[in-house]
Amino acid sequence: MTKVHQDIEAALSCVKNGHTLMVGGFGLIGAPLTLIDGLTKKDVAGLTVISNNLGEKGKGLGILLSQKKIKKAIGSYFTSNREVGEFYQRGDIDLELLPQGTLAESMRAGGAGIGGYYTKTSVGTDLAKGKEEREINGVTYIFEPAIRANVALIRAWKADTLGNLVYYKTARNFNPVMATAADVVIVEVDEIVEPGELPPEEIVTPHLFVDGIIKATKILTKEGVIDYE
Amino acid sequence: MTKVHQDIEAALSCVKNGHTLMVGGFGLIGAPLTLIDGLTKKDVAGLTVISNNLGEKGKGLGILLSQKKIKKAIGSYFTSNREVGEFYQRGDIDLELLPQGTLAESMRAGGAGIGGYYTKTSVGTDLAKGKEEREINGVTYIFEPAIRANVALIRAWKADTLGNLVYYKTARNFNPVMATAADVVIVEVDEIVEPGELPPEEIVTPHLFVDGIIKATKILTKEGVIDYE
Amino acid sequence: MSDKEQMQNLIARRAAKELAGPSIVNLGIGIPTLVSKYIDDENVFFHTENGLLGVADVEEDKIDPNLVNAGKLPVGESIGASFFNSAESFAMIRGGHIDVAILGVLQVGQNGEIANWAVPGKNIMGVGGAMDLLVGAKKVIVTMTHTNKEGISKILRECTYPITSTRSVDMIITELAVFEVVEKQLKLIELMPGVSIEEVRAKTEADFIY
Amino acid sequence: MSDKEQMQNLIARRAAKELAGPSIVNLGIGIPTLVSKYIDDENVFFHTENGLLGVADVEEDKIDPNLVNAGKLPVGESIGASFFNSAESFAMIRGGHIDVAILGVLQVGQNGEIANWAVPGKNIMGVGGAMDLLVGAKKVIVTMTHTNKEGISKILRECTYPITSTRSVDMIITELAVFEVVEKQLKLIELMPGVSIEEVRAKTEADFIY
Repeated sequence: MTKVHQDIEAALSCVKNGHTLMVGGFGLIGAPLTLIDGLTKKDVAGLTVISNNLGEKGKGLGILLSQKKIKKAIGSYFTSNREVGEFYQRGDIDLELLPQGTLAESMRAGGAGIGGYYTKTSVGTDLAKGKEEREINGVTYIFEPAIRANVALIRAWKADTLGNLVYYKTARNFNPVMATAADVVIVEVDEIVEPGELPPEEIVTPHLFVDGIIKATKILTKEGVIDYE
Repeated sequence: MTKVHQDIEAALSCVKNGHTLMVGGFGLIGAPLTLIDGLTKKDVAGLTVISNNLGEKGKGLGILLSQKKIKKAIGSYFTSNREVGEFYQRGDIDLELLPQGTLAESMRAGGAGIGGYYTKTSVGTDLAKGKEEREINGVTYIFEPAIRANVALIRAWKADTLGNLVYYKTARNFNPVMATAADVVIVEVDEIVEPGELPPEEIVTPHLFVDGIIKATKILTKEGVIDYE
Repeated sequence: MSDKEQMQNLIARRAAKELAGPSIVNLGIGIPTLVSKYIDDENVFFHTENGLLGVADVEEDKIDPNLVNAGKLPVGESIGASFFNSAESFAMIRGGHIDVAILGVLQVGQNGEIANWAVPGKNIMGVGGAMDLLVGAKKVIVTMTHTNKEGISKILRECTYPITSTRSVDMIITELAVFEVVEKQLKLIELMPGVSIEEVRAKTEADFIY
Repeated sequence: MSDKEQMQNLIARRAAKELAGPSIVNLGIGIPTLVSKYIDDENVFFHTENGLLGVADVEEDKIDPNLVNAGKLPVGESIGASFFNSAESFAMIRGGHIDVAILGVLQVGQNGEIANWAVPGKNIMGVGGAMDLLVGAKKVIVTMTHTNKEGISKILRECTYPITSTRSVDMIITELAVFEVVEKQLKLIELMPGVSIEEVRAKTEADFIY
């Protein structure tokens, strides 16, 4: 058995029209740039994308947006891509804005078999409108439901061939959480190693969360995203 | 500033009568044996102890029970210490039994600013009696409130002097979760190292969770618990 | 091996046949622990709820007191193993990331519900991870002796002890037979070697399809 | 430095005086980012919600594109730093593990409530971690220019933009003055060098105690 894919089409064969996708990254940092690039070349439509933001205009998920493959986005900070606003004005995209901590926590709940939870965050603000309030020990919370996806596309630093993952610096961000909360999890990595090379105490994402692995060919550098062979 | 305590009395000065304590460990594995031993020598009473179990008779938390310092225990498996049953029969201790996953999740919620959450676990069983049910997307869940403590006593493998922690094998168990969910967190460790010696990507408990550190003098071996200088 | 051990190993060996990689398997205390001995598929990975994926057997001279399974018995770690905390471990269980759980029980009802954590009239003292595994594992297999020490059926019309979950298990393996649970009904799918259907009927209180 | 940069640095330097170790501090985007320049206390640790405790300055030639703060600007890591995921990072924030958050705002009301994420009439497009920091940090300090580009007070009787939280901030630092929020009322506690109380009154719409 191997989870390692040799080509991007095979890695992305799990993505179907109308799917909900989680896509890792904080902006371009830690985003699965290779898998996103593959999506821009794949004939797929009507996607719901759960990601902190939709990249920048013409970069990362921004390309997918321009291609009108995204019908809905759930995230915390769409401001980084001004094209999102233009699409929204024209009614070409649905948006669901969540506080960044709520976004992360709802995914964690989805991956952990928790149906929903109560958070203090956003109580009394416009983002809590229509949400159920509950007082617990004298503090007001709102209910937030768990979030799951059909497919999570994430990025890690190293994977062993079983699918154990470790992450690099702040490129970790949403990736380990998304790895827990989707039916199928595909990861792109800088390096693929043999089982045993990642010390058991240092593994961040155990292999039971990971379904497919591909070597990254798009790399974020100081000068921008480059192709890497 | 140093968080490192030289003597056990100073490390335990934060524990007061009537406090709720979280105590790490799965049985004796990963239990803070040195801090527990310190508690058996401290004049303190009326404690509520949150821990997976209450050690074994005459070992670990079992000693504290025999000394009648524990008025209530919250855990998932008291069966390992038959004295717990005797105390319970006589009305000398209150018990709250939670499924192990619910115990861990409620502590995580307490440390994460979550007021409570919905879990499928125990729905329809005696342990769900009196608990609120809620259907979410066609699945029945029960509500569980977050748990916090005044003090958490935990065990790790290595600490740097800032309080960053890493754990050893299955001695990790409840310790990292408890580190997040108490007002004061005291850790005993096998080894204290300088900041920078634990790689930033490998730290399991960042130092912001840790208030006090002490070198362990009680060690679990194949032959049982021994004193170590 | 004593007769009891032989019986336990018979059940464990049969349970092992149900496991094929790739899969993530959680083994309970007692007979389930024996199952791993009979697995020779490197893509069957054992999870233990106290925080390890990649449980392996350990030789006597390599025992580490801080490396144990959920029964607090010494184990080893396989190549590619990982450690995690209790909240993460049960997030895996509840979150549907465990393919198969193999559990011991006190009783099974003919609807497939089990009782394995409490006995009426005794203090309710321990539950551990049983309820989490029942709601979370994709498939649950029960391994058990068919009758208790008094020779009375443990496969009942209805559990008389407190149930562990309203979720029915998927399969029951005893020293006499193998049952599947289909739409909350027991279906005998296999007799163990040398066992007659009459013997199973005589020792089973529950109704079952055959 | 431009006049604007000088003003921003004046505010940041004053905010830095509020920080003494041991403490865990989260710095927002804009003026707050400048605060770390003025901290020389090794027990003040900077947290950034994208997953790093131990944010440090970075030299131009050591920039790593995968090491950034919440504003996606390149940073360094201090000795003893640690990385964690977004759920863990916000668990720290909501769970009360951050001592001080320093934030920029669009408006402050005289009850200490702030607005810093949305403008009426524009699409509501981004909120980031602001709401989490407001409910979670033990102390919240606002650093801001006293007036907007048109010279109009940003410290108002009531926020006209959507509020970020019903929790009042604890302190407001501008280029003109420092206010504490006491029982949902503004209290001027300090005039910046060369600033008169008349100037503050003239440029502040909100009522405040002095």
